[in-house]
Amino acid sequence: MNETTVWQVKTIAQRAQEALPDSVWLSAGYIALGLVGAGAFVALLGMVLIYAERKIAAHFQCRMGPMRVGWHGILQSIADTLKLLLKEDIVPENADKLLHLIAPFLCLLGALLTIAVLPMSPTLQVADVNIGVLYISAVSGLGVLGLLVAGWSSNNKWSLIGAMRAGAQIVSYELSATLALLVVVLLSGTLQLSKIVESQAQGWWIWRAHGVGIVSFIIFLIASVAEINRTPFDIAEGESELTAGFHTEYSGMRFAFFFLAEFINMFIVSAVCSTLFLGGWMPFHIGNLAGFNGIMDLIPPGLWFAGKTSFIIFLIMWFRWTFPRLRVDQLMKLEWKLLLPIGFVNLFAAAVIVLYNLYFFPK
Amino acid sequence: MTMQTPTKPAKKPVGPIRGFFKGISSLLKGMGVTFKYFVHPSTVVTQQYPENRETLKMPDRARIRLSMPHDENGYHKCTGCHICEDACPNRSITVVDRKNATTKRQEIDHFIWRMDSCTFCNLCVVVCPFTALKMHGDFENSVYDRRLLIYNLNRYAGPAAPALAKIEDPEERKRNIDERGVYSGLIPMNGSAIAGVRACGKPPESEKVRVTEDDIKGESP
Amino acid sequence: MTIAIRTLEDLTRPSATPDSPLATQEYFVNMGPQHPSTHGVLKLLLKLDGETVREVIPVLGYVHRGMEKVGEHLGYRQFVHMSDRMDYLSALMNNWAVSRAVETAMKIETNERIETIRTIMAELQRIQSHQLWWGVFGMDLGAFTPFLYGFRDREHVTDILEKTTGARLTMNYIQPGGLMFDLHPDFQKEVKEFIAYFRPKLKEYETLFSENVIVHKRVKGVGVLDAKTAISIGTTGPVLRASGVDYDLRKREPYGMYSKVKFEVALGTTGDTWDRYQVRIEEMKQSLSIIEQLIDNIPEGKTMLMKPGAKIKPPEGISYSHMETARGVLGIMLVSDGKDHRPYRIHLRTPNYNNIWSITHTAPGWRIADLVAILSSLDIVVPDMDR
Amino acid sequence: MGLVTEKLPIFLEPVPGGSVLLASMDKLINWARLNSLWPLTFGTSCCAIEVMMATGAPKHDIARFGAEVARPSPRQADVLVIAGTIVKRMAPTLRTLYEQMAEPRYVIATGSCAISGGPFVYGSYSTVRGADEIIPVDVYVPGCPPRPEGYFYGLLTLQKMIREGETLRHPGVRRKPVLAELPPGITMEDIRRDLVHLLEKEARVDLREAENATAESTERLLRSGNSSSLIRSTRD
Amino acid sequence: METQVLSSAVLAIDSKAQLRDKTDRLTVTIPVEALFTFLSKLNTDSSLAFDMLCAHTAIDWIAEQRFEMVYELYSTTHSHAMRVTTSVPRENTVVPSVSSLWRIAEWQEREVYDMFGILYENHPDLRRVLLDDGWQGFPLRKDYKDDYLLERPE
Repeated sequence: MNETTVWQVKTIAQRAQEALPDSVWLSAGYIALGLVGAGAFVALLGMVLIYAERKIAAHFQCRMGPMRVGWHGILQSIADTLKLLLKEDIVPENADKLLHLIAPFLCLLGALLTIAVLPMSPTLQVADVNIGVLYISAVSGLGVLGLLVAGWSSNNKWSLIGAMRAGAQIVSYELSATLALLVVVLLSGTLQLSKIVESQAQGWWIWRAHGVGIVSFIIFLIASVAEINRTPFDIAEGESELTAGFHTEYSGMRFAFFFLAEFINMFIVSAVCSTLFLGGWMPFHIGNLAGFNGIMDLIPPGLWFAGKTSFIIFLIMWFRWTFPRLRVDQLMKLEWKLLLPIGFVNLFAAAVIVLYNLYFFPK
Repeated sequence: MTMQTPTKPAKKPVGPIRGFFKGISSLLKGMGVTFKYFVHPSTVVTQQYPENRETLKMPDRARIRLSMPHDENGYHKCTGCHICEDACPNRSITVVDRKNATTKRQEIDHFIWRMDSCTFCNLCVVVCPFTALKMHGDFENSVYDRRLLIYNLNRYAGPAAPALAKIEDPEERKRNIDERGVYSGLIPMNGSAIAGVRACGKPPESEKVRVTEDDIKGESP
Repeated sequence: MTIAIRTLEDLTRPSATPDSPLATQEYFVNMGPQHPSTHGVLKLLLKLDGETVREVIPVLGYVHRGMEKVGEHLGYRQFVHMSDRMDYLSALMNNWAVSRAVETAMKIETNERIETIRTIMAELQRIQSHQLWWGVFGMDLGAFTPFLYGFRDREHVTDILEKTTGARLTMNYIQPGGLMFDLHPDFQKEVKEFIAYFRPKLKEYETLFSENVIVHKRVKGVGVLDAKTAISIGTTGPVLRASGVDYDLRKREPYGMYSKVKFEVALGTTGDTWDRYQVRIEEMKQSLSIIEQLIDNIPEGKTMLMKPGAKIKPPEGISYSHMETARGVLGIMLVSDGKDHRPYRIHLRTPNYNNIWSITHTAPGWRIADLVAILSSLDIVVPDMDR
Repeated sequence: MGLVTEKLPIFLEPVPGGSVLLASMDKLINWARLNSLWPLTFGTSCCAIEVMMATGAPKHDIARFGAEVARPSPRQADVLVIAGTIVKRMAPTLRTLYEQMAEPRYVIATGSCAISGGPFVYGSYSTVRGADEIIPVDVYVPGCPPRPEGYFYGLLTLQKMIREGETLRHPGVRRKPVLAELPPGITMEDIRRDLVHLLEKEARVDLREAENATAESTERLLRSGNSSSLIRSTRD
Repeated sequence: METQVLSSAVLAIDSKAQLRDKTDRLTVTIPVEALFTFLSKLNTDSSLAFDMLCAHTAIDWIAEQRFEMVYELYSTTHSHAMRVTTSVPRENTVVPSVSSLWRIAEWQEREVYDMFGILYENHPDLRRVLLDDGWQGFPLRKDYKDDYLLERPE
């Protein structure tokens, strides 16, 4: 039955390593490709996502969205980016200047570092760290530092309230997210992201494992929506309450970085979600149906990854344009009284499943 | 009447488990509503101004701009009686009259309408005994300079249409009429006057900044 | 004896440092005048303890235009258009209130056609106003889509009103002694179409928003205004009715055609934000039914009983008349000295000025997010408050 | 006559990225700016409903212009739409808001109240008669309130101004409000006069023609009894 | 309650109360010294129970050198309304505050102070409400002078 394709995983870091004995320049080229590629990817992705968000929001709301810049407003994000980059950059007089300047970069850095380990397809991955899951949970914490620093340094009460909210919220929800990740780690037995993807060749973790997968998928989705500060959990910048929250005092390019970081984070949590629960670039396989699996394999893995990630991004946007915002204490209640206990029970159940080998499909 | 007890019966409290699932289903239902609109592009109700500029029609009674209709001969009906000026709540209308050289009767010289302070209350149109004024729906009035919002509505200074109709000799008629298009005198502006104002009944194309077809299409770099 | 006049600075002196090292210090935050959820330029001075609101000090007057003084400069007929700019969301009802005040003072009787049209128009405007409120309420709770849906449906009413009155917002349609124009020929047809269109949409509003569990969590039990306090603060309209007080001038002192139509006064029970929400949703339904009863029974008759140029000069004395607008009772006090065609003094008792003060009672103890919800449920219009 | 305003150090200030770059780059930058006019959520009265809210509604949808991203914080906004009456109490706040906005910033005054005081010109003790008494205004959109389409036309007018490289001002140079103390010998009155002069020059109003007409029409206005009030001036 | 019954009940409270004729609703004039006790009776008496203060304002009768204070009262339990007026001289504009009877009076009195400069005794928080704290003069007084204010030309 093991007739499924053997996926050759090769990251850019590996290529660089392989090329090193032959030519230092080729190796350096690979590294440069990785860095520039990641940077360009982030910038482009941000623009695409912002455009998509505006268009999708518009169609949820019976309107058209950007229409007048290029065909159906396709150049809208370019115009926005250009404008924001050239706008005056104001640092308030009483702000903590240094912190005010570095906060947006901290925010973006967290997002950029995570991009590096995401397995987008077997051949498209910058670095395949063997503790990938741990790395992701660690690095995504950098973002909250950016928010806290931004709110603190702005010397604005609204900013401060927003930052404190963001801090409390993200630190809390990180727990649930990590618990949900641990379930997958337990099931697949590895922390390496590419290995986790390969372990789903027989079926995605969301289906397998007697419902444990789907519960942790939902927990992870909720927790990650909260982590990236989007409605219904966007209390950190909640427009109607805190003017603009932690980035009230930011303008121009630095504001654009916050904006970008928000959307990149959305991509990252969607990508992580699809990697861990929906099989990443792994095509949709059903047990022994070799013919069906063969057809599924014809679709390139990169497309599978993009499709799954887009679906979750759409889901997150859908949430945003439907739901009202939760209150800060309700948010905490949801985390500490509901998600965290369920997460623990779920983790326990997953441990039992792994211990007694209770899979739908034999491993 | 006393304070009424509410008519609605109190609903039974829902248990925590049922409440949880009820909450989830309410969320899903809400998402269903938005999704319904997302997948039905026909529900988009947007009218695309300025692309639909040709077909866009304002209602007949739209009160967006005051005008003084001129008939096919180019004559208006205003006699310069100042009734609209009195009716105007904030003096957006200034009627400057003059004495006719031959008949010595009062007639209109300038009908100055200040769009910048007009409230479009329609009182001037209603009170006019000669129906010389009309509101219409030309909504494209933006300008760069506030003083360009001061309009001179009459295109000629002279007797009203009925009085002109009595004059049979066309030459005589012409002698009674002085062309008016641009007003460039003192304009009452918030109590202070600023010279050099070109108000426009029919503005020269160079004066009034019009958005052209090219502007509407927009341009890419 | 001397009476001390206080200033705003007196209120905002920081409190003394607390004795206990664990105690938190309260701090002041300006919410407004430029804040997205104060619906214009209301300023709320908040005394906060962390996230919790300890005290709310509304600071008004950021659009105080001196309307009462302007009224002393204008004729009665000219003042009608000024009332549009007060509570612009119920402009027609304001027009009607001023016109009715003038008509009461002058003892002018209008005919049934005028009154029927006025009633229909007022109810259409009430729906329009509540649609906007629904959208804005959603937006204040963080949901953006209700705002768009509310406005989508509001445009239908706006188009109907514009066709007859000629303006979208500041209509100046109901005049002392009648109406500015007769109805547009399409009016009845379009109103019926609108009712058929809007009934299902109201259901959709409930599915999208009213039944949403997050909304329930956010608004139920929040900002309770009990009946006694509500009356004492002088709140009117949906805010008062949500507290369970059956005070609706359309029922208590029927004017227009309200005595001839059947409708129920929407009442709340506890007076929390949820009740205020429910009352307005219910009022939209009742308004639809009122319009439905009247739209086919518009009698024939003249629509203007006074000469448009005639000067209005009421007899000497005070006359106070009030009317139920979308936000509550709008009272117009006209004082005439009997000599001038302009009022000697005109006092506007606006619903929002009274309603806003209830927030000093309801908001303390709740969080900032709740304050926004409570403020939104009061449905304030700042120019109406400040005049 | 030399402009007094040019002697003020911070009165004229280059727009970032404006005059420095090449012409074709300028075009690109202007294109980006005009297509991404994010408004500040600011509305004081009736115009806010029509101009800030109804334009965002599905029927009119300001998102087509890329201008639906209403920012509640002035730091991130590009265009300040003065929608509604400005009263004396609000005026300092409006000025602060304008000063807090990052360059390039644009101002649209919508409705009679913001343009001239509108219904409250006479008899009101607190209404500011025109927002341009407080901050420089780029585009005036008349109406009471203007229709959403009318506001879109105003937006197009502003876009046109930006596209043409701000020809209505000094190219690449913006008038900024005076924040510092005035140099000795210069009063606010001089600056006001200069602003009027700049406005007249740049709006291409034919002054010579007007001057000839002025003397005559002033006399006429004075003669006609009804207009005697026209020159009742309280401040000038 | 019938207007006749109501007026007799109201007049029975205080002998100084006078009924005004030719008015649109029941109007009682009371000297300013007796105002507070009179209004508190109207508020607390269960058969009258005027629990809502609809409107409170002042009228500047400059020719007679006095301010007329107007209180519009309404009872939500009995659905009846009345108006109480009192006069204060322009040189000594002190009126007792009724904010202990109706909470809204606190803010309506602030507005009247703001516009007319009427001073209220025992008011908990007397300061300007619609205008700035540093505003000179009281704009709704008939003799208010302001350089900025333009009279509408006739």
